[in-house]
Amino acid sequence: MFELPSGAEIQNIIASLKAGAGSFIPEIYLSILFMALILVDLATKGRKPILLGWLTFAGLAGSMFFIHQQHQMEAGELFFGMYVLDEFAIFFKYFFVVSAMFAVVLTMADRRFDTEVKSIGEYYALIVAMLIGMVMMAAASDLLMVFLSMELVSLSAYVLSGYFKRDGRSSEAALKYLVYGAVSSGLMIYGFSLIYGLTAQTNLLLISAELAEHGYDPLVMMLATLLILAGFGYKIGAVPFHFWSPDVYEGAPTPVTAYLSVASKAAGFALLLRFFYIVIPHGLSPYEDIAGSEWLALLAIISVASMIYGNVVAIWQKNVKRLLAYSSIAHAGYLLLGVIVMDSIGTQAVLFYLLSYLLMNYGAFYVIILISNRTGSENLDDYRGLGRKMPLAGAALTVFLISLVGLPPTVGFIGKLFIFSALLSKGSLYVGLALVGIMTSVISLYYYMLIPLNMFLRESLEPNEREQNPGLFANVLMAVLMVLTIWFGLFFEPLSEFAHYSSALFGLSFY
Amino acid sequence: MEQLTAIGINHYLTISAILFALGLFAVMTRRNAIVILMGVELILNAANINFLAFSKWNGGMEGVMFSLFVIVLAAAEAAVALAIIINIYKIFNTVDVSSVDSMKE
Amino acid sequence: MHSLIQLSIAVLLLPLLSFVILIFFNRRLPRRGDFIGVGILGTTFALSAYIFWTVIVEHYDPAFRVAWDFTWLDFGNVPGVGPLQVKMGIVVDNLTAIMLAMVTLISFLVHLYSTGYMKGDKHYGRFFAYLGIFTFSMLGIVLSDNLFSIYIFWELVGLSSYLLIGFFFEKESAADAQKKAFLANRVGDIGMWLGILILYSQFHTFGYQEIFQKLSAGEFGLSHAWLTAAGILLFMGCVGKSAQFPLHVWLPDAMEGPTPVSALIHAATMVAAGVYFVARIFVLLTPEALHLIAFIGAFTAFMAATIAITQQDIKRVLAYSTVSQLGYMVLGLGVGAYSAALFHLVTHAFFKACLFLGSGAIIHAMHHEQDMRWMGGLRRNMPWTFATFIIATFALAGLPLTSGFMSKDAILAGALGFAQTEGTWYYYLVPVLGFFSALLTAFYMGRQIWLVFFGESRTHLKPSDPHDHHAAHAHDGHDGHDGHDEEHGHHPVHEVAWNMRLPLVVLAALSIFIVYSPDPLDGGKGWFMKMIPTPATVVGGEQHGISEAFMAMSAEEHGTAAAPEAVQAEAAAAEDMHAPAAAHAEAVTEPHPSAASGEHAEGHTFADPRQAEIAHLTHAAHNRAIQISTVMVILGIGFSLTVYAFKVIDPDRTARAIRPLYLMSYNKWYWDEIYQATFIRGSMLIAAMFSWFDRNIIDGMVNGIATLTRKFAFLNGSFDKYAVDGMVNFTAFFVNTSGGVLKKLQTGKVQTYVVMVMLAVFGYFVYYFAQLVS
Amino acid sequence: MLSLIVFLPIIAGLVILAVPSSQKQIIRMVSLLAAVVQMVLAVMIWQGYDPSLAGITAVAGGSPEGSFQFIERLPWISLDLGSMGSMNIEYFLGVDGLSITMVILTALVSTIGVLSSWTIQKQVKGYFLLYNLLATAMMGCFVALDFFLFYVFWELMLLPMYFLIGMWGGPNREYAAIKFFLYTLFGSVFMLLVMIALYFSVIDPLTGNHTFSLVAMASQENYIHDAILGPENVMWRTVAFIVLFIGFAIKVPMFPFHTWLPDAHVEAPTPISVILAGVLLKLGTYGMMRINFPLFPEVFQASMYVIGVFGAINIIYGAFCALAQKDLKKMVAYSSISHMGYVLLGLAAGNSEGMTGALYQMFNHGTITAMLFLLVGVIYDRAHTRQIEKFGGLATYMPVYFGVVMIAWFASLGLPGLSGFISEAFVFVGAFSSEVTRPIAIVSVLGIVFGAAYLLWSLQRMFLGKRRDDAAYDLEIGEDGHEHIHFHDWKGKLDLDARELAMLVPLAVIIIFLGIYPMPIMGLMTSSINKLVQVLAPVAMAAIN
Repeated sequence: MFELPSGAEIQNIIASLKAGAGSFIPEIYLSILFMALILVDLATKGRKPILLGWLTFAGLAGSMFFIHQQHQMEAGELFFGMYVLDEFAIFFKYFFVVSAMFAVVLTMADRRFDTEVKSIGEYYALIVAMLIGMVMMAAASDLLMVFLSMELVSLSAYVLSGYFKRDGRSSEAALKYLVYGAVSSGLMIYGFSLIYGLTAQTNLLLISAELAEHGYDPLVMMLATLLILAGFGYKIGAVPFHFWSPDVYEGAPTPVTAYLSVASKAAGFALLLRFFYIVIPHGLSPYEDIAGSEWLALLAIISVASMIYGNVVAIWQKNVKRLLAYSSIAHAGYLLLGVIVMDSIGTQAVLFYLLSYLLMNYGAFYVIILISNRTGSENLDDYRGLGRKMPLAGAALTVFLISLVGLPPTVGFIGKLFIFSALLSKGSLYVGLALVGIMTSVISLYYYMLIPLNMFLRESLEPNEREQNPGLFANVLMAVLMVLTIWFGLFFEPLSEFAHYSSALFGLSFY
Repeated sequence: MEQLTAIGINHYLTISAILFALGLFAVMTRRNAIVILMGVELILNAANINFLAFSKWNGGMEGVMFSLFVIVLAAAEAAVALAIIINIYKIFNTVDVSSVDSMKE
Repeated sequence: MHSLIQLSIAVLLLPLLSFVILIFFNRRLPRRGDFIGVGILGTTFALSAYIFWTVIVEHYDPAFRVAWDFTWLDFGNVPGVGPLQVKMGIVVDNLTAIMLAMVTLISFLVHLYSTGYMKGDKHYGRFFAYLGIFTFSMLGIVLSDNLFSIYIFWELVGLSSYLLIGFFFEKESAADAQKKAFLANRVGDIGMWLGILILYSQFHTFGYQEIFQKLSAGEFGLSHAWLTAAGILLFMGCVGKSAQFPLHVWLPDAMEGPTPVSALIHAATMVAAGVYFVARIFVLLTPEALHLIAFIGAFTAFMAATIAITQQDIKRVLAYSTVSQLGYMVLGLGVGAYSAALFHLVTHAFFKACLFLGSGAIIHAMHHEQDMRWMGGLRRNMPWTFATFIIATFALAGLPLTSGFMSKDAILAGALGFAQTEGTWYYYLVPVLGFFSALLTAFYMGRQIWLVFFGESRTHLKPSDPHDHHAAHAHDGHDGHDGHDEEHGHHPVHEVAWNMRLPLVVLAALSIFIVYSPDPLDGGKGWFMKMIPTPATVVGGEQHGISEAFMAMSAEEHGTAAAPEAVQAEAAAAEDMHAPAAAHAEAVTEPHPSAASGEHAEGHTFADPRQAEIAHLTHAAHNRAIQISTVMVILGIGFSLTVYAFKVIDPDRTARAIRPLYLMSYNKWYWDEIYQATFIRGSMLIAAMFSWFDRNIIDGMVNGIATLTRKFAFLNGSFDKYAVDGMVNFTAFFVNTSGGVLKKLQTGKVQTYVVMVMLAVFGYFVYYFAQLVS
Repeated sequence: MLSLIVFLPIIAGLVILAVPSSQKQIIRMVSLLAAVVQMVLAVMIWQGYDPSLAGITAVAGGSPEGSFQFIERLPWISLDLGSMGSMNIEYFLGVDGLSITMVILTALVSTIGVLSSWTIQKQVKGYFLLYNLLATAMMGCFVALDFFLFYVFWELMLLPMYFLIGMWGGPNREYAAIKFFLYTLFGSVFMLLVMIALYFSVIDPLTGNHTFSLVAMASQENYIHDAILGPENVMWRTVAFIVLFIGFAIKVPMFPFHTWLPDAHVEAPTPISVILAGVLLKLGTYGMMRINFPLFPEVFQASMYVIGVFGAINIIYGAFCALAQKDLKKMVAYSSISHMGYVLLGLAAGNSEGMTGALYQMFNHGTITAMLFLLVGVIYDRAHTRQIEKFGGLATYMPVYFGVVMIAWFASLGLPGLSGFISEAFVFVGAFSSEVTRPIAIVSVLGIVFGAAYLLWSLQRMFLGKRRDDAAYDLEIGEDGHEHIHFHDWKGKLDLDARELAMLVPLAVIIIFLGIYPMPIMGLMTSSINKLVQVLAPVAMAAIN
């Protein structure tokens, strides 16, 4: 039954691997960086956390060069269909690398790392490991690759979120994340096995072709979909697969929270987009297909539930990180709206939204870290009167939050604009979803504004404290992020062109 | 009769489903973190059985490869998980996941 | 521009100048600038007199009319209408000339009088400023050539009235009265405004002349009822301003203002503006509207007269008499006695101003004592005042040889003629009420004269209660010249100075018959009635209530055949189309610009047969009216003498005997109380309700939604805690009972999460399965 | 020119940013300078404006030139959207008769607002930063002709307003600020959806692309037939109209969406109340005239009656609520609701008289209400209370203040000779002339009486009569023997001081002048209004022509 390959075949395989490796340089580079970081940490014995941080930062920045080179390469499959290279994947490579760089910067800014952990060594390495996983998630085109990359991300994330070993909440976060993640990936792999059973393929393109050609049992297909969705939904943090996220976001070190909420979520969406767009058999128009619309209905339910649940529950939060966790659930809902549209505008909208989310969410978490350095707390009540003591931080945080609400002239508004444009470009089909999105974003204003409300409208409990300057670097960074958030809200052409350019998925027929 | 006596794909799938259900049951009801991990292993192994069965009946190596990777990754996951659970034990003096609930709502 | 127009503009604007100068600079001017006010008004009067001389005396032309206007607002080329402009302008005709002269004369006299009366007041200069803006607004009403500007000036006189009533605003009663006056007027104004809107909506113009022309051309696109409504609504303005029932309540309270103001505004000019306005729009009033006007006027005249007989305050008696006399004028217009009503307007203005100024002199001399019960015997101390007062009283009561006799008689004759024309019995209520009011008028004026001027001084009888002291104190704003008001009761009473006497004399002189007519018995022979003829109506409509015989006669006389059936048919058709109505207008209501020039039985031709008949019968009723009214007046005076001079009847005992009637009169028919209980309380109640509604329901709804959202959020937030936990507990319970080991299983959070996911996944799967099966 | 007038305050804001926060006077002067220059620019635009050009829609062929004036049109964003063609957002400014009046009003009220802000002592720098941001956003809204740009400016107003109320407001400011924010955002987010839907439904005839240009949207022939808001899609057009209307109505504010207004006003500091009532409310009705009605004329035709009814409810309900208020500022706030009802009624009439009245009323209400709030602020500064029953007899002691109050109060109750009268009068003229709104006009006339009632009553209670025993001030006998009053902890002049007069007198002069001769402002708007009426009634017009 299983025959060994002949010599010529082996030669072919080796050639193909070599060719694939040429398109795999960023990942290889990052893997080397990962190992280098461990080595450097061993060499410095963890005594030079700043050096390590900057090294990571520089290393990540260097990877951009290799990623940039990939623009010249032709889109195609690598490693026997395990992996693809397309503009979509390149976009996410940039995205994740930038995310990781932000995470590094945030880590260096967070004073809790000085007190909570003795050695920061593996931390940066794990950030990079998670980055590799995510990069691969965005490019995986085989169920196996999907599973592997997701597990790589998950395992790194478990450790990262529990990185403050002596902090009970951090450990608790890790435990919950672990249990939840393990079960979810178990469900997903079970779903994969059903898909494999239906089609005898693990390659996404081949699965799609198989499904289109031979049809399928809708019940099994739906079960498989649901199970797979449990895995993906856990990554993007959408209702009802979101339960881990508030606890983990609250308990994990803040940079990790930010990293999870932006990068991990984006990775989930990369996977979701690729998986759903490619695997679902498409007719002329994706939403005319019966099975497809079933999936879409499912996604629509999840999306609506996420928007409502996330926004509504966030109102009650007293902890800023937890509040942002719920808000990130809601944002997953908005992003899903873009996925549901199932065309290039939708993809573009999702990509743009992710970009805007990257900017504003990291900005918000950065300010939260700065404030936490000062107050040692993320409780809303401790934000009272801070606007007066840290005016720039207050202003910046307000801008980021306004952007998260989606008010002009911020980049978050443009993100929502694209999402809703994508929905309405389908005529009256998705107006209902757009309405839900619109209404819940009004609700979101309320809780987002709780933070500026406490910072500016309320008096500090200790009124005599003087103004505190978080340092030149922090100020500059905050200002730059703030200006960027507004700048891209007004002149978003480069971002949206980039998103549009990157919305090309390999192997997708309906473009 | 032959269908009943000969072991067919449905047998595999049934076993797998039972394993899956048992795993889920363990995850949902057991308090001990280690037992929950074992439940997860059951789920993964249920999937493995599926993969192998489909691989045999559909003809192709993908399922086999898949299950190999799953086994490996399950081991890796167990390693990480045990580390975390040990840490939890250090802090909370328990491995009862239901008592680790300082963050809620 | 016609020189008269230029003069008129000067007449109009000079008082405004006075206002502007005085309001800003009175404190910097010597004597607070009163000479500016008096001087400007003197000039104004001189100019008006010149206009009067030119128009009425020198070059009388029945059709005299000069107008000038300018584009005030330009709406451009309005879709559906075409070029649309709103013009403002002034018009001078015979009526205007008379009114100008009258208003400026009285205003000038009041200015002069005020230099004495108001002397020493804290806001002496401001007072003249207010008089200036009032005169300006009043002249504006007189000169306006369109409804829009008349409305503007209408409200502006309302403002000046508001300011002047509340001149002593530190008194709560004055502040109440000014507010009441403004609001009551506003109620009337909105009616007037709606009337204007009805006309504008059809003609897209505010100008009288255009409206009348288009109306007579039958361009009114709405039904006859709308036109009647327009007339009645416009009349509502008059109801407010001329204090007709049911909006009469403000005028007596307005006596809180300084007495010269009462004379100028609330007796002579502003309140007559309502009558003037109705006269201006007389031609568009439909018969139905006129009927209503007649009844309102008659009722007001009667009601106010009954109230006046029991009032103790000298000014209040005069105030109610003003209301009553205004009722006569309105009645006159309503019955079609147009000239008579306007004649009465003018005569009343003079004699009532004289009475008010006279009462002001008395009050001034009595140190702000207004209650007639504590007066008496003043004829010896104040002979000038007494003489002029008595002349004016005769005029008001309608004794022969006075102006009032002629004008009131003309109105009553018109009322008789009207009743005869209409025929039905209830129309006789109008003249009956009129005559009876004449009796009452004579009675209460006789009472007043006697109480004030005859007998012995009763100053010492006045109980000195604290309330009284308070009232006196409230006046301290303007009696700086006698800064010892605590002794006011025991001061010798002197005649007032010349600047207050002169106006009295002039006004009394103008109350004598010879000024108006050579024949003391017939005003119709006088210049006024001749020069202000009844204008031709511009409305058609149902001609009900007119005897068929008269229709025939009318048809004969005019050589036109307008059968009632045809008229009605056309009027009905006019509701949706213009053309038939135009034909109708040609047949019946062709306006005659020179209507007054034609020589007819009464010196006029009448386009409207109904008006013609009324005029005809009025002429016939003239003598009978004279007889009845003279008898009534003599009866009234005689009765008052019986009671107060000869004391044959004790008024107090009589009052007790007819206590309900007495109380009703004394309490002004309880209108204030009724309004207080209904409209004012009602409004405040509604306001309170709305406010509550706003705070609790509307806001409550919003907050409720917010609360719900939060509650929902809470549910969600603790969904795990209660629902999910419960379910898990149940699962655990199930397991445990089967296992039989533990009573209670504490489930960990993470696991509930997993349960939740599984529930969702399988829930949807079951749902899908069910869908697939079905 | 328009860019300058829009962004001048922002530039001032940037300058302020560079000034150390201790230099309060410099910060104020910079803001004042910007406002004054803005006003000069507004006057220059006014002078250069040709009132014969109509605006509203493009001239034949689709070009806004020759219809709008002071046009500034630059491509801003041009995106390739693949299958949907390209997305074009323009930086497109221009004025016509609708906006020029509002530009003048905004410049005027902004300047007055800066003067009024002189009393702000807390965090001056932050205050003026936000104030200038607000000024830019308001001005931008009125001159933006690209829907996207309009929306950006529209939303940009919310945040500064939120902080200005929330940080410098009264005791209950948090509630008022968030209420304002949520309410207005609720209205505007739906606008976002309609904006997007319109974008996909409209083609700019000049370029053949989808466009956000309001000028293109105002011509019905530019709509794609089978688009979501295309001419045949009656249902969605109706929905879009209603949604837009609610969005704008919240800003007006129209019953039953008005409850944010009293709260916001009561809590807001005086200058912000002035801005809020003077300019922001106008944005609602301006939005209706610029966007809501001309884009969906047939729906407007069908809903005139309903709009009129809401206008009447506003008028009467607002007046009654004002009558019941004990807080002077709340009363003025409700009077705003009542007066904005006139605007709605005039718009509902759909004819030139009504619309002119409405637009003129917007201008007049801006000046009059600004004055009212300034006057409330004057007394609040002195007495630290606004309860009407805490005053009495003020006319005697503060005669100048009383004089100005009389002008403002009587302007507000629509006294002829003052500007408010003319606009209200023509609102009624228009509403009555239109057969649809005639019954509503008849009912609404009651508002004139009740408007007078609450104003006169408050006037009486506060200014006439004598001092009450529990008044917020003490009586004392001065050196000259006269009675004076004395407010606790008020050091300044008892009667109006020079700064207050500098704010109030120009407004009073404007109110009186425009009450006597309205053409300087009204003349600007007539051709645009006539054009608007034509656009709104295409069917009826076709029948007439």
